[in-house]
Amino acid sequence: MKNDKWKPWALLAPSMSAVFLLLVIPVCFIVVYSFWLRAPSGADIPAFQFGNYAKFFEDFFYPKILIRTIRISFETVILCVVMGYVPAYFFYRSESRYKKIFLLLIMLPFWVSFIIRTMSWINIMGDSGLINHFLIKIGLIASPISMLYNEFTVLMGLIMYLLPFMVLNIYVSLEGIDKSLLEAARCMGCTEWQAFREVTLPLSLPGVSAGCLLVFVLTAGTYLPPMILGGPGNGMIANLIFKRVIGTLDWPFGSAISVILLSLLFVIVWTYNRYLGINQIFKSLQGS
Amino acid sequence: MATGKKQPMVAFKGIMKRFGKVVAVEKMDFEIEEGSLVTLLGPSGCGKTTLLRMVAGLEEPTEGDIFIKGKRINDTPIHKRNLGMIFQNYALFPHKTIFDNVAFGLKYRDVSSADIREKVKRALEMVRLPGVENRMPSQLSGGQQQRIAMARAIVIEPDVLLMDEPLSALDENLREEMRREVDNLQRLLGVTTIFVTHDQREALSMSDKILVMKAGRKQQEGNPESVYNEPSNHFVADFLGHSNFITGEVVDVSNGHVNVRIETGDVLFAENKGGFSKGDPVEMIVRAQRFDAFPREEFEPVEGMNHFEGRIKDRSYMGGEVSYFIELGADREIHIISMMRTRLYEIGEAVSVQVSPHHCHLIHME
Amino acid sequence: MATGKKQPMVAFKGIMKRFGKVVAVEKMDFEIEEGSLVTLLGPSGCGKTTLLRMVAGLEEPTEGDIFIKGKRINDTPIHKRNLGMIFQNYALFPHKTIFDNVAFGLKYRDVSSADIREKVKRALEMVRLPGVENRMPSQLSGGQQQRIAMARAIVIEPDVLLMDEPLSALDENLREEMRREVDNLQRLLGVTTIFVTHDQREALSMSDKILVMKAGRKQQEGNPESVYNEPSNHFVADFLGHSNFITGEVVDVSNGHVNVRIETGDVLFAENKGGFSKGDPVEMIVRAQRFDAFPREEFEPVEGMNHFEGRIKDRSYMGGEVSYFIELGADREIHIISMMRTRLYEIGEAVSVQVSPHHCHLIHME
Amino acid sequence: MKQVSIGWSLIRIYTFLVYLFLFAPIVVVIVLAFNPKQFGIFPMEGVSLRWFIKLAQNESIIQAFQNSLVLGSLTAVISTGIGILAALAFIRFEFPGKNTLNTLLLSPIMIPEVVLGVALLLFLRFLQQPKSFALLLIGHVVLTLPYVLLIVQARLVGIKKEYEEAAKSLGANAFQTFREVTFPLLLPAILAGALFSFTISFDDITATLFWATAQNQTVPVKIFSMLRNSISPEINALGAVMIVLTVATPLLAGYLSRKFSKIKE
Amino acid sequence: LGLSGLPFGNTVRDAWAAKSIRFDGWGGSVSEAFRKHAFKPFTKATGIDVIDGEFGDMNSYLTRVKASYPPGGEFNIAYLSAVFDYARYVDLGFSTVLDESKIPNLKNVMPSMIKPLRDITKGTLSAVPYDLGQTGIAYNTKHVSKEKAEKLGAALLWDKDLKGKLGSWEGDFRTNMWYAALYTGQSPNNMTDLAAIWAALREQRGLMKKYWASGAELMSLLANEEIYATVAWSGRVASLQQEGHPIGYLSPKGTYSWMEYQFVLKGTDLAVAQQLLNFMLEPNVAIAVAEGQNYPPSLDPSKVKLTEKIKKMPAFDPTGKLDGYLFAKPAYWNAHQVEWTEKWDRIKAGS
Ligand SMILES: Nc1ncnc2c1ncn2[C@@H]1O[C@H](COP(=O)(O)OP(=O)(O)OP(=O)(O)O)[C@@H](O)[C@H]1O
Ligand SMILES: Nc1ncnc2c1ncn2[C@@H]1O[C@H](COP(=O)(O)OP(=O)(O)OP(=O)(O)O)[C@@H](O)[C@H]1O
Ligand SMILES: NCCCCN
Ligand SMILES: [Mg+2]
Ligand SMILES: [Mg+2]
Repeated sequence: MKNDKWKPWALLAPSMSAVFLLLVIPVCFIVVYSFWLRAPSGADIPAFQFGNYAKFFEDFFYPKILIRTIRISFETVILCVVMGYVPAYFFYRSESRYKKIFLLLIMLPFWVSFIIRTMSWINIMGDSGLINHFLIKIGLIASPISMLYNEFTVLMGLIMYLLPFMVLNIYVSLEGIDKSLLEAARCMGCTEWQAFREVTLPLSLPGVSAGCLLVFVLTAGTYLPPMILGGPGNGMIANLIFKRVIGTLDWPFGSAISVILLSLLFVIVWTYNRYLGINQIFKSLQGS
Repeated sequence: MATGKKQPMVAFKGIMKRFGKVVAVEKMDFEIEEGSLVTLLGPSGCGKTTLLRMVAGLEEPTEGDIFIKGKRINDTPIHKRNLGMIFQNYALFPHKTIFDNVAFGLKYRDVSSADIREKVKRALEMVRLPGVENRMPSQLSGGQQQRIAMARAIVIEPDVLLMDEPLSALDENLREEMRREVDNLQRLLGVTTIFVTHDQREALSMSDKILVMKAGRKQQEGNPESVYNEPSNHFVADFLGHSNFITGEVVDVSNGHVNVRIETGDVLFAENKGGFSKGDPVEMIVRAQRFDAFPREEFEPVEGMNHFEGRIKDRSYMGGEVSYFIELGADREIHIISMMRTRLYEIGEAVSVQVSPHHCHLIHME
Repeated sequence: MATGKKQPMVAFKGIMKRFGKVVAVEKMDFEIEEGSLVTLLGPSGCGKTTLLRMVAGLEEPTEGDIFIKGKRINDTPIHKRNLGMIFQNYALFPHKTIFDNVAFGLKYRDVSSADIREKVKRALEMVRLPGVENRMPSQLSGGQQQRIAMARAIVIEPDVLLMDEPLSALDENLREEMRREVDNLQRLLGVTTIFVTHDQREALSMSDKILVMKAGRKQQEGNPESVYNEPSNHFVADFLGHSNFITGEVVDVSNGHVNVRIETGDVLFAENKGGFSKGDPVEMIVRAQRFDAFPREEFEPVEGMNHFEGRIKDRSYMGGEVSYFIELGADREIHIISMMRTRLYEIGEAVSVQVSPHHCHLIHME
Repeated sequence: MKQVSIGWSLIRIYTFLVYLFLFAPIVVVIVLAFNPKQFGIFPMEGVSLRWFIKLAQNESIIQAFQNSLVLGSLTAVISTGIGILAALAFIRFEFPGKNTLNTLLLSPIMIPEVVLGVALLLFLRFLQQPKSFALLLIGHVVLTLPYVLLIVQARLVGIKKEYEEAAKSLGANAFQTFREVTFPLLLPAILAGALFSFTISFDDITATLFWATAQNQTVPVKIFSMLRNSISPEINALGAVMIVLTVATPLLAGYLSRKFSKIKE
Repeated sequence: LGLSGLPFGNTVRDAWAAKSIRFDGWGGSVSEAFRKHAFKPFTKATGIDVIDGEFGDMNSYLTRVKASYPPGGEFNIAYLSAVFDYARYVDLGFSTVLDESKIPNLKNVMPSMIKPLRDITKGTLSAVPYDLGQTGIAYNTKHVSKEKAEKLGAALLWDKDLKGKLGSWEGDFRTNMWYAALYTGQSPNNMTDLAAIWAALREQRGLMKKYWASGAELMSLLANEEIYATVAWSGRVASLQQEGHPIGYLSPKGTYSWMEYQFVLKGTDLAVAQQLLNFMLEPNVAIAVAEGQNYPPSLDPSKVKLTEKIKKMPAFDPTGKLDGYLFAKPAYWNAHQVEWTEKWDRIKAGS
């Protein structure tokens, strides 16, 4: 009783050491590495210089990828909202006995390997995939049309990955809306649609924005969908990092790009937290 | 109408509501006069909320019809019924200012924005919260929020005001204060009101008429005095106030009085309000507050009053009042509540208890 | 002990608790006699729970010492203090059977399993729930769960029983019943008990001694009658019961009586219990139940009693009692509660109100 | 309020389409796993178990499966274990810097895995340490910890302190209290957390690609490298096996835990 | 905590090292050939397991090697391609010195293949040459006639009629620049007009369906008729032809040739490695593997009798002298590798 100030620290010790060892220190290390030089053979030379950053901004090539990443992230966010709001609303309002099962189903993709779901779009949209096969079969087209390896397919892959996050966030905030608010609005003369617009929609916005942040951050950091479903011109910043680190062995430059990506995300998350609070996100993840 | 009777503001005709297998409200007929405040009272789950929500249009009756101003409204959609509803948790829109909350209903009612401003202002004055227009609901206390909910409901000049346990989220002191305010406001506006509660004090102190319900069925309807003093059955008597139930048999009936022999062998008198006849098994209901207790040695029986002898078995000091459990012998005990003016009786002390036949209410054994 | 005074079971010496900047309990000295039931009473946030939890060892005092049976226990860990604790929400282990719940404390006390079975059985009988050993807590009603919590706490024969608002989760009727049972059980076992509540009725009806607190400070301690009838300050009077506060000035002091001129100009009499002298500004406290109201025309003043004239401004029917607000003129209003024996007074009716000087309690103006 | 309006029907159709979108890839994988053809996707020319048989004979894939299972299970156990401790610290204690540390432990959700993968790679290289299974394991623990923490914390908040206090007042010491009261009450969350971390670990590709040694390649990494050779029925078959495995496990576990908690509450 | 993981990691690795050796190769049908004809028999004969991994391009593999510590602790034998990579691995310090006396079968290998390696490692060997191959042009004979292909040569890869049906290898700037050089009439080992090369590659990008990432993907794209023409590895084309796909192979003048070798990485248990290499160079084994992967072996045709099938493979040199073969010059290509990788990457990504 007398002095249990040490107790929480003892409880935190294992998790904190794991996170320090595998997250904090390595991330600091990226920063250090981003100032290093790289020899033509691929060896890295400790140094302190800004060449890697300068290289990133020296012409428009890399910033363009950064901008593309931000653009695709925004597109994904918007599409996820558009595609996710209605199902979330459906769960919220449904009085069906199967509501629980529907909800479980939307969670199901979480349990199915991301890479498998992504690559399966090739099964669907490839030249001999489901859609082309179907279109040829019904005689609409004679030879397969190319649908794969462009930004559209990248977006499909991203949405498929991130949509459940958005749906859950929105659903959780919808569930948090006191149903009597709707009833109050109806009693005061609103039609269902007006009540939705005046009450449900604005009150679900915290969930929508939490979902947006999560989707944005996750999109900005993914590289599988562009890699598997994208063409060479659809790469995002994470692909660039991957390529620089794995493909061209340029670790210092890869580190610098990582630092740039991290800074971007940090600014976004920090701003969001500042004005909206980050807790909503965790709320919905808990729910799942 | 032909009979010259005033048309009721709200009328239920054979109304019934079933949820799956649960019958929430059993076939019920009931009328509410214009301008009156009617309370639906009963234990939890007895169907009060369901009944109220059927008026609002938030539930659909399984059977029967509901009329407002003589017009059947079963099929009128919610937003076309002109009702004000007040919820237990206030249900203020948390994302709108107080002004927008109060003005909400007016927006759908063809009111010019100048008029809206005027009406909102008046409504806020009425609930004694002028000048809070620009605050958010979260910046107000519970009691203030409840008042805003009132303002929001009355500003649309509803035909009927519906309140579902509007005060139960408030703490005791505030509840009493708000009870007075709601009451005053309702009388001031003269708006027909249906008020749901399971708090008997609320019901007794505010209502023009009380509808006591149990398990979806109407038990009694009437003004507070009649429901309290002349409960129509054991349930009502037990639910309202502290009652003593004494079973016995009518042994004599004479000019407006009934003589009842109770289990202890004593014969008690009661007024005959119900047409009892000799031999009827009856239950005599006496409110705990109606007894007077006297120290045995000081007691002088009064002609025409009922009296018992007993011993204090248990007592409970409640400051203003004292509650005694008095053992009459033979396992019978009565509960009396007396305003403490002199000294307390001690446990074990011999007392005499007296009650006027006027306060002995008889009902037929169920 | 040298003084021959019985050693208190629990004693607080200069106890104080600070949470960051909030002082939850301000330096307090207080003693609890063995076998007595002491209630900590006060508004929300006044430090009742904190005080109780310091006894239990769930909070550490910032300053001061706590003694149980004369032994300083500040540094004894919780599980080594032999205490029974009962929580507002029962805190029965939801994953254990009733038997395992009640037997829980015995497992850590070197009791053979045969004895455990025996003791659990007896404890369950004591709380009048024999035979529920194999059920889960969720299969019992709220009141039954509360009883199991009692059984679990008393089965270990604790030195002190600590209860933090144990009845407040129950509904009104059940609460009253449980109140009687807890009281009986405590007296039967003779276990020293500290009982936290903010319900004055609970405190008044159960306690041997009441400690009234406000903002972490002791306001008054004493038995229920003294606390109710002789509140030591405005706060205590206001917190307990319905009080009327009448400010005035002492104009005369004579053989045990004080004459007080109040704002309306009337002069009222009160008993002099506090050593008041002429010119003192005082507050007169009169309980709402202590007034009698009469129809104006029937009223005959009694020598030595205080009386006012007024008009019924508002009334509230409560079944057993009626609460009236009576306007005395000049913006003064008094609140009286009377047991309704005859007819109700109507709003606006002229009445005379009378109160005995014995019931007029004076305190010095704060 | 009746739900027969046109609006509601549209909502249902819309929802159905979204489901179609989400499930089409999964269904297609399972169907195509039985495609006997080597090249080309559709049309299917009959049904065959050929690729499953091929899989069963592919030792490196079976090895990868074993690796994934071991890794996933260990991750689940460790992550849940230290997650419970951390959750206890955050929910049951007050201490300076609590919010910051909580955010820190949750931050792996927000940091791109590519960056994490690269970071660790560089760090190891700097330390001149070999990659190892242990490291991969801790890496997965860090990745899954936020989820465990969120789930366990949420439940712990719901377990009233009073239960623990009651146990202590009755004479149980801190450890006995945890064993007898906190742990059993936390069990559903623990199971959920363990399950979550198992699946995340089992499915992780991005970071694993950086961290896995040649000897402990996992199934997703295997699939990833197979994918460089383009889609094939063999990958579909492997995908189908993965799907069945990862979907059946949580469903079964969910069913069991519901049965458990029914007894509890 | 992390340190506590180390002993465990080491133990596991040691346990592996004791009875296994790791081999990383080009995947797909190539891997299958090795597994079937070399590794399984080797394991059967010696009890030593061969763990075979795969990679799709040279850089990502090098990264993995570079990231592993100690080098070769994780990776042992790499099936590398072209001499410039031998130079890179040596530069990065991954080389070993093989005890040639433990690899008696080395005597059957063409001297012309050993020499370039010895030149780099100053007389010693860190690898044994294993086969020869070419990156030529594959085309679908149903859609592109033989005449047209022969006529266009390298220009087939720039044929506008094949827009959306062309492919190329994503993972290597050399292959792409090589054919751009041929297309623009320059010598691949001495490109003078780089601007023209980049312009050609940009032009080609617009015609491209997909840049493939591995040999297996190359095969699948061709077999599925997703693309009709692409640069292609000769062995893979031969495999497709044997499976009956209508794929033609074209090796225009200046076709990109390379030799492949088994590189032993620093830190490897040399005794085991040498035992495996010697086994793989056993004529019957080497011939079986060659037939499986369709690349002619490094065996000197003048010393060992080879099969008819091998003699028909592209890149087969009956003289064993490799005189007419055009290889990439290690010094030239390695000197520009950082710059050109970057440039190629940008062009691919649309700049
Ligand atoms: N939506 C519903 N679905 C199923 N049963 C319901 C529903 N609403 C109410 N019930 C049931 O109908 C009965 C009456 O419920 P109602 O809410 O009207 O009671 P109440 O008198 O308002 O109770 P309380 O005082 O607890 O609010 C209860 O048995 C309840 O369980
Ligand atoms: N753990 C804590 N940390 C900080 N402040 C606390 C803590 N516990 C109590 N307090 C503060 O101490 C004061 C006393 O609280 P306590 O819970 O003892 O009041 P209480 O009388 O039991 O109130 P209630 O009737 O609402 O239960 C309050 O101001 C409360 O906010
Ligand atoms: N075996 C494939 C080699 C490719 C070389 N550039
Ligand atoms: Mg209700
Ligand atoms: Mg408290």
